[in-house]
Amino acid sequence: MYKIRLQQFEGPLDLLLFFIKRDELDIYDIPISYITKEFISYVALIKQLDLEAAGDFILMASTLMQIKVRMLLPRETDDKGEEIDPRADLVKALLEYKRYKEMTEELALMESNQRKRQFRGYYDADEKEAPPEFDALLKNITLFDLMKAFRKVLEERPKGNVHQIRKINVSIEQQIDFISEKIEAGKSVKFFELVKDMREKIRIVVTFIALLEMVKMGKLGLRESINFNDFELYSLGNG
Amino acid sequence: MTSNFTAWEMDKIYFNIIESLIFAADEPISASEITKAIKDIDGEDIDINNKDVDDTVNQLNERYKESESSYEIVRIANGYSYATKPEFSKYLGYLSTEKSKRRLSQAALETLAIIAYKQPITKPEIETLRGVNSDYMINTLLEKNLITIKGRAETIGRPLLYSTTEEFLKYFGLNNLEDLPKPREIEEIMKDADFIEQRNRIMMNALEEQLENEVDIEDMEEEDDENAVE
Amino acid sequence: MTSNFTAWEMDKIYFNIIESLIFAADEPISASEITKAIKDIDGEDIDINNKDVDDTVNQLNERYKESESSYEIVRIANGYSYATKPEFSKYLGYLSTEKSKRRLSQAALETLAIIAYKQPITKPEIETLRGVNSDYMINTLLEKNLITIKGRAETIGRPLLYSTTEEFLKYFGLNNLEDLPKPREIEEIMKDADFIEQRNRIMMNALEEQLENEVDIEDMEEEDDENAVE
Repeated sequence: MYKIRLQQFEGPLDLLLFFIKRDELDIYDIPISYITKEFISYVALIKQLDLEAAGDFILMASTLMQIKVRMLLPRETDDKGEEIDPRADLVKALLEYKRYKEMTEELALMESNQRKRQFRGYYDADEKEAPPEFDALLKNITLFDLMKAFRKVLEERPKGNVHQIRKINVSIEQQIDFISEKIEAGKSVKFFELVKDMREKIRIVVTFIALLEMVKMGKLGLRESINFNDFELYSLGNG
Repeated sequence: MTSNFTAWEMDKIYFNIIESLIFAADEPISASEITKAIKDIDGEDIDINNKDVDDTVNQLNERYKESESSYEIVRIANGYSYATKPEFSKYLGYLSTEKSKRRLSQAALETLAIIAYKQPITKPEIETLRGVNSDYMINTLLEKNLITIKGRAETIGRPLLYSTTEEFLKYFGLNNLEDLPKPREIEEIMKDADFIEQRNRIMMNALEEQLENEVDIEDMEEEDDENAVE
Repeated sequence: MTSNFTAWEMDKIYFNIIESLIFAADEPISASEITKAIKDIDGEDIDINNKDVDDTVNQLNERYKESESSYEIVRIANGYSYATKPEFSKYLGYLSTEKSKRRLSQAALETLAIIAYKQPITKPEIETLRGVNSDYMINTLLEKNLITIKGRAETIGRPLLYSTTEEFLKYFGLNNLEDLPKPREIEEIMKDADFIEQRNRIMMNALEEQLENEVDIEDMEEEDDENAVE
C-alpha cells in the first residue's frame, strides 16, 4: 500500500523517480506514454488548485509530451551517426538528481547522529580575567570616545525630577572610593553599569572626573566594551 | 538492608545522566529539574531525589579533583553549572578578547554596508541613513582599515568622502566592487519567503487530502493488477 | 637529551590549559588558536605546536573514557569542542525542547547536498539539478547560516556563487568537507538495478523521521481517531 506523502516530492524529477520506483519501471527504457499520463494527472491536480509551484511541473509535463512525440518520429542521429534516444537527457537528469537524493539521505543520517550530541550549554560561570594590556584594544579607545560615551550616558540617564533643585553632596574623593569598591582587583565594570543608578547629572560628572583622576594615577585601566559606545574600567591593582 | 539511596547510588547510569544534564543545560539547572527530567523519561517510580543529585554532584567534583580537571561543578543561582577553574581565567580572557576583536558588531556592519553600497559617501549622508551618530563606527572601520578617506565632497563644508578598501574586498572574498551582491539579487532570494512558505503548507495539505482519496481507489485497482499477475 | 616534545609533555600545566580552553570556547577552537593563545600569554618561546595540542586532546579523551565521562572532545568544524556522548541524548532532548531546532526539511537537505558537493555553485545550476525554483530554499539556508555567498561565477550574467559554512560542518558533525561521504558515480547508479532497495531505504528513513518528529502530532491525531471510533 502506498501512502503518498506529498512533502516528499521536491519537484518534477522527484515525482518521476517516485513513479519509476513505485511501478518498478526501467529507468533506461521509460515507458514514456505511461509516465506522461501519470504525471499529467498529477499536474492537473496542482493546476486545479491554481498554484504557482505548478510551473515547474507544467514545464516537465511539456518536456515529457515533447519526448513522447519525438519517440514517434524517425530517430535523429548524432555526429557519429548513432541514433539519439529522445529520453537521454531526461534519464541523465534523473540519474544526476538521484545521486544527490542519495546524498540527501546521507546528510539526514548525519543530522540525526549529530543531534544526539549536545555542546556545553552555559558558559557564564567561567571566570575570565581581563586580559593584560593588549595594544590593539587600548588603541581603540581615545579620550574622545570616552567623552562620547559620557555624553550618551547624560542623554540616556533615567528621566526623573531633573529640574528639582537639590543640593547634592558628592566629592571626587568619594567617587574614587566608590569606583575602587566597584572594581576589586581583577574585576572589571562597564561605565554605564557604574553610573546606571545615578539620577543627578552632577553625580555622573563627578564620577567621570574621578575616573579620569584614577586613570592619571595609574590605578585604573580602560578598554573597549563589546557595546561600542560603552567602555570598561578595570583595576590596575596597585591602588 | 540497603537503603534506597545506596541502591540508587549503584546505578551508574544516573551518575552520567546528571553529569550530562548539567553540562548541556543552557542555564544553571536545579536538583529538582534534574530529578524531574529523569523521572519524566524513565518513570515516576525511579528512586531519586534532590539529595541524591546533590550527593552525585559532590562525587563528580571529587572525581574532577582527583583527575586534576580544569573545571568543576559550581552551585550558583539555585542550580548547578560547570565552571572552569579560576587559575585559567587569563587564557580564557585572552580568547574572548580575540573573539570580540574579530567580530564586527551589528552597528559597524550596518555602517560598512551603507558605505560599501553608496560609496563614496559623506558622514552626514551615512548618519541620515542610519538615523544615528556614526563617528565611532566610522573611526572603528577606519582603524580596521575596512574603509578609507577618498577626498572631499563638493557640497557645503566640503565633508570627507568615505570608500571601502582592498582590505574590505579581501575580508569578504570579493574580486572587486561589482562582485557585491546587488540589492536586486538579495531581494530575489528573499522575496515573499513567508508567503511561499504559507502557500506551500496550504498546497501540501490540500493536495495530500485529495491524493489520499485517489490513492485509496488506485490501491484497489493495483491490488487487482497484482492478483492478475500472480 | 630529552626532545622538546617530551619536555613539553611533562608540563602538566599545558595539559590543563588546553583542556580549559576547549572547555570554555563556545565555538569549536582550532589547534592553532590554542597554541596562539598560549604563546601570546606565556611567551613566544613556549615550546608547543599544533601536533602537541592534538596529542593532548587524544590523551584527554583517553582520560574521559577511563573515568566514563558523559562527554568527550570531538573534532568538528576544523576545531575541537566538548560534546555529550550520543547515549545521553534521550535525557538531554527533554531539557532543551526550546533549543532543539527542528530538523531541516527534505527540500532543504536536498538543496544543501547539492551545494555541499558542487560548491561553489550558482542558483541556476542548483535549479537545473533539482528541477525546481530554489529561491526559498537558498534563502532559508542563508538565514540558518549553513551556506554563504562566495563571490560570482565568470559565466554570463555573473551569477552569485554559494558555498557551505563552518556552521554547516558543525551542524552535521563534520571536521571538514573531506569528511563528506562520497556520492556514487552515475555509472554505479546505472548498474544498480534494484530501485526497490532504494525505495525501502527511503521508506525506512521516512518511518524513522515520522517516529522521531511527528510523535506529538500523531499522538494527538490518534487520540482524535480513537475518540472518533469510540
